[in-house]
Amino acid sequence: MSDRMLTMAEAVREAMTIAMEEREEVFILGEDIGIYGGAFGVTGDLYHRFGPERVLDTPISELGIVGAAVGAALSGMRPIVEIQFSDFTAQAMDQIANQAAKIHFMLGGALHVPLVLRTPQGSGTGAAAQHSQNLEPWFASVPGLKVVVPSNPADAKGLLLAAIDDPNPVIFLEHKLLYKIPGRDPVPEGATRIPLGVSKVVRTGKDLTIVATGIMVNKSFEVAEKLSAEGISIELIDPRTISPLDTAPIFESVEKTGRLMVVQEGPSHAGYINEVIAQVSGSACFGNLIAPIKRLAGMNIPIPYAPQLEKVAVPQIADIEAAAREIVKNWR
Amino acid sequence: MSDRMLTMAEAVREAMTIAMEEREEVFILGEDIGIYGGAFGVTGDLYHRFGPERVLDTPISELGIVGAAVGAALSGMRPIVEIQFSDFTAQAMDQIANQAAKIHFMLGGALHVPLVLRTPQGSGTGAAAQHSQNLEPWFASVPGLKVVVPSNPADAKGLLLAAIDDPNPVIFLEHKLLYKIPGRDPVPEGATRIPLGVSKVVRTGKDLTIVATGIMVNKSFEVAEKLSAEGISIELIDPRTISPLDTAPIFESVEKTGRLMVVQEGPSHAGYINEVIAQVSGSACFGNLIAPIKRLAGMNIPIPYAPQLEKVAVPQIADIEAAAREIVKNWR
Amino acid sequence: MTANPLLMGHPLSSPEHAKHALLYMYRIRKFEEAVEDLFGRGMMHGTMHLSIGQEAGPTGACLALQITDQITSTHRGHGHCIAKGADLTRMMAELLGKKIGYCGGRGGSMHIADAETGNLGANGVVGGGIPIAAGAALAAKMRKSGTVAVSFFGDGAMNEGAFHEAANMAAIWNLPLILFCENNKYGMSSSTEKAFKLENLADRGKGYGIPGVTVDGNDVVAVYEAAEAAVARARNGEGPTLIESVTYRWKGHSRSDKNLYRTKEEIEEWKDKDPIPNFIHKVLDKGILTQEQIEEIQKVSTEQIMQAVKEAAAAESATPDGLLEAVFKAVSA
Amino acid sequence: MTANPLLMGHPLSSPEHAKHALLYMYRIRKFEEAVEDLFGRGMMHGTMHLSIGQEAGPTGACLALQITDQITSTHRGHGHCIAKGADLTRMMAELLGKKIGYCGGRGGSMHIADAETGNLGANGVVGGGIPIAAGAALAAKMRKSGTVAVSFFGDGAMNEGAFHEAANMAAIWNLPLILFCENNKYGMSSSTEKAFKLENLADRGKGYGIPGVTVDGNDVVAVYEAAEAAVARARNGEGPTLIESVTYRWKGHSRSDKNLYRTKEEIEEWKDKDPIPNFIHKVLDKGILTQEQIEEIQKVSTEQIMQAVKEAAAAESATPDGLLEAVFKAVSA
Ligand SMILES: Cc1ncc(C[n+]2csc(CCOP(=O)(O)OP(=O)(O)O)c2C)c(N)n1
Ligand SMILES: Cc1ncc(C[n+]2csc(CCOP(=O)(O)OP(=O)(O)O)c2C)c(N)n1
Ligand SMILES: [Mg+2]
Ligand SMILES: [Mg+2]
Repeated sequence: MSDRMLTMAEAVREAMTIAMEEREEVFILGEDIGIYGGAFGVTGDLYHRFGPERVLDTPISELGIVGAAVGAALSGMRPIVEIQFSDFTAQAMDQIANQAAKIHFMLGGALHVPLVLRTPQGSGTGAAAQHSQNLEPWFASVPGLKVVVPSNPADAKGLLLAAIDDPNPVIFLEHKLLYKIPGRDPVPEGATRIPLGVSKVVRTGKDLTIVATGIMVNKSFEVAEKLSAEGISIELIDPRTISPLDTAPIFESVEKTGRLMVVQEGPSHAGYINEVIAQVSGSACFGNLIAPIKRLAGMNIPIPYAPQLEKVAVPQIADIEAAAREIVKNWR
Repeated sequence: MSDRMLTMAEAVREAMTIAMEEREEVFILGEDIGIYGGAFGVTGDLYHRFGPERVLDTPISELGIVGAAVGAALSGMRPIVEIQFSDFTAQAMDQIANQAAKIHFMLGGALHVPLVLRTPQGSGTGAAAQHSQNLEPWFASVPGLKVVVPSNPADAKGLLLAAIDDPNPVIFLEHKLLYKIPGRDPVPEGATRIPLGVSKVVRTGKDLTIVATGIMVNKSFEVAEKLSAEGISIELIDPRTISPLDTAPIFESVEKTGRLMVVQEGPSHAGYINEVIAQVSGSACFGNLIAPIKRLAGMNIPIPYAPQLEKVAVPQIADIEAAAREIVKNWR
Repeated sequence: MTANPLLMGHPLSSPEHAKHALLYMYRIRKFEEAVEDLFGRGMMHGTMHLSIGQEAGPTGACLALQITDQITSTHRGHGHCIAKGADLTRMMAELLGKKIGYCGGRGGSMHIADAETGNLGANGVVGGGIPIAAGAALAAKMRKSGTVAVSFFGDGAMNEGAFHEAANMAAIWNLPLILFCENNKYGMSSSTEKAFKLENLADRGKGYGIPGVTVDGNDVVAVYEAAEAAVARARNGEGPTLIESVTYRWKGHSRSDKNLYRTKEEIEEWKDKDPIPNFIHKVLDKGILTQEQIEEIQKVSTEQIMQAVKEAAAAESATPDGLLEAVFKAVSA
Repeated sequence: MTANPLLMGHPLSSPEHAKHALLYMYRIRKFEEAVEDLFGRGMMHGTMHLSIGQEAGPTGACLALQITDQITSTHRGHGHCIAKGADLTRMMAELLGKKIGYCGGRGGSMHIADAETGNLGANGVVGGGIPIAAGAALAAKMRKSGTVAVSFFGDGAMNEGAFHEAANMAAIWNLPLILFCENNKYGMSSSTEKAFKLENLADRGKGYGIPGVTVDGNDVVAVYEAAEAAVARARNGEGPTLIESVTYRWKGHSRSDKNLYRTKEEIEEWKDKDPIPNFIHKVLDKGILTQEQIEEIQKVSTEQIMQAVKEAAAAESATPDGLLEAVFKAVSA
């Protein structure tokens, strides 16, 4: 295994490169993904490597782009759509939720839609309310979509390769703040897939289970490391795919720790982490809980602009730390 | 108090009539709401009563219509938009979630958007996957929207009047199957408002708390009546507004009964009822639970067409009954 | 007996072609009549959008298409489906919620697709199929398959953003796409006079640099000729064409329609422009078919529909088994 | 000292008008330069979309508007905001995340609105403001207020469904709306040559029955004249006009732009068409203003911006108190 440390942007680009080299049906379309290299630089030099047909710059037409990708997918291609900010999936929700997600089922299996929709999400860049959302509940609530939220470059690469292989539509949500930072683990060379729908136990522990995705995995990991010095042992689980959700490792962990905290950046109202809570609350491991389930989520507000406001709107490391300490100390 | 029994369609129409008589800023816009009277007959004769300007037939342009309503609302009007099927809010999600919901906050309070978006949702009419969804999680997960799900004509009237008064955008989700049936309670004459954000205890009981909205309230009520004969006493709570969610009566009830079942028609994945579960699981009443929380929701599939398939896709009275009986019997 | 769905060419170019055109128009007409009847007798579920009166559009357009060419269709999609060559029994079975139905009973009228005849599906969403067709055309261009895509949609659909975004992409990328607007004068209750400020909806093409043409959508010959020209352009890499095919829907929009937005006279006027006798006169005039041959075709079409209804009614009902697994296509290992 | 935001009329019609036009163009230019400088020094957060080079468009258009007329703006919205008469200090304070900022620090550059000057807001969503402006125009029509609405948007925005749906509604309802397209040749990296198959984007109006006009967007006089005619039409109940104002953005799209999609030569060419000297030559030629007066205006504008920066920088930072309550406007009892 190599010890290459890549950023998430590099890892995602590598996965797309491999997929495009493997199969000529794979192509990318989106706004400014060509010469510009993508608003977040993710497609980078792919335009120069694969040419303007396979790295297809589109007009500013999110609904049209996703629809075109659906049509191309129905015709044997494997499109990867980049939506410049996840906020603008709003424009394309019909094609995402009413077309792509339903076609296979609704048409009785006659056709399927091997489509990947990649899009950056999340706050932290001072781009305010229309450029900073975490919209997982929109996608996770629609049967027929697979929803992936990678938390690190190595996972991003393997999961994206699996997503491109998948015969179903996959929404791939990349946190902007992760693009430029290397992960903790090296990114293997080659075309290693990580199957969708398998949760990862990032760190084992016995006092508290934390379930987190995306950027909250990093933050929770830091907290876990820090608190282990205080004798608090945290088990950290990253579902990676939030739909379908692999609950078995979560249930197992809760059985062991008896305490559960779920963390997400997006606002709590109807947040996808509530699915984790609901599953646990309805399962047998519920009986093992010795503490109420702690939910740590963004404030129920649009993301504000000013840095001092933006910061309070989403869970920070200090918040996770305080919450973790409190659960473990208060519930014995 | 009168003892008029109206259908939901009549009650909604009455609320709109009163509001339009009260204030000239109120107007309705939507597809086929004029001479046609609305796809589900809700606007009925309002076109003839108020004229084509105030009951404004639009082209088939959901995004444009909602956007126009936002603009009109910003300019001092109080538009009521009808979207013909809630499924087609997908087309308008940018204006709903990125504009209407955020404007007041994002603009620092300078402007506000007194807009009501009414739309029929739900399955049961054989209209299949693109005409039968329950999309509450899309709206309930967006800070800045109020989301109302009336379960009966009397509530629908009072809540809609309050929604039209509200200075904020309100999504008003009407179940199609409720349109033509009268409620259990008479609908009061006149302009009586029911405040948004107040849960209603539909029926008191001591063995099991059921939280349900929309059409599931009726179904759960029937079950409660039936099981009371077997000595099972069910408390039924209808939040009516799912965002903001009034949890106090739910917590209180759970403290008393120790058992909770939440029921919704939509698929469970990331469903809005998970919010109820998450709130209870994180609250003090959690300690009073003697049974795992039972979640009864639609299957995680698109709504199928054939009646024999459509029926199994969403909870039926028998399912609620069986689940209720099981919880109470198994957990003592 | 089934007609050859692969037949291409001018409806007046041979007796075979004339027979095909007539047979398909009859099939559509009689299929819709059977559906109306089954609904009326409470044997069908859901809603229905009938295309009686509009048969010339899909029939003429599909005569210009190869079986490998792709189409996207609408809520009012039976005609497109039949004209592209779908199996009548499987269509009817779908409407009756049967296992052998095109969607196994999961989709119903608004979601019938047929991969074998290049039909990417009806669509319950107005305008929903248009960007999908653009994507099919994009794939055709990328793969140099030489196929074209035709998106059928109504006048009402032209006011959806989906139309706009797809039309522009097709224009700038010169996609092999035919934007086939069935202008039947109404989007539900909305007349084109109210919903557009255009004389001809084909003029909307001007906003994208797409040539537009308006044809008599009740004349299968005129429709064919326009479609053929557009297909030739598309196959030649010259890009999309917008065809406005002017027609009329005789029946209400769907079950719930009380026809309050139009007059009886208007409906009667259009019934006089029935595309079927319209075409029959032409072929008789030109001596391409005899009265007898025509009657035979009508008879055959009736039998075909009756047969389809019979087979469909007798088929096994769809069952709920496997619904959950049907959401995703299985990932092959 | 602030100029009168209510001034309306032809920029060459009087020294007052000429001064106003020049002052506002300078204000925009210098505001943007100050923003760029503050970003460069790490004192500003987020991103920035500068309208340097495009000053004539908003300035000319707003000279045709009353304060009660409404506008919707874009991500590149400082110019519209200033031209409509917003307070420079509150604008700058918003960008610096201050309490006195237009949004109290909650919105930033992309969300500044100003109810007092009829500015319904910048918008982070490309095309997002267009249907909103149509709604404002609809309200104006319903209330017979006599006001018009102007939607500013870029060339790129014209390919969004939002443009399409709004344009059609405005057309069929004869709304008092001006669709003001600032065609600066690029939507981020996408040139209009690639994103459109049209010579003039104004031709897109033809698809809706909306008159379209293309003007030199670097000539404040030409812009004013086109806007004035469109406003007159709109106030007269004759419906919307599409104005294509051809201009150029000197700076990158936003902070992250490396300008790979265009040449240095092209940028230089357009710098030669700078709208400010362009106008100065006109007013000098015609003897409307003297060189001294012009220098004075430039000086004043610089002082105004410096003053705004100073006041904004000194103002109290926004604090997180009350964020949760700020989501909804309180329901009055
Ligand atoms: C996005 C969307 N909006 C609204 C509807 C409801 N609806 C179904 S068909 C229809 C009218 C469509 O008119 P047109 O496109 O002219 O087709 P026609 O019915 O005349 O064949 C409407 C409004 C829908 N299905 N999808
Ligand atoms: C719906 C949407 N899609 C994409 C973006 C990202 N984006 C912001 S500005 C921009 C380019 C807009 O071009 P144009 O409308 O010509 O305005 P300009 O930037 O040239 O002023 C893009 C793609 C966005 N903000 N909103
Ligand atoms: Mg029509
Ligand atoms: Mg531009």
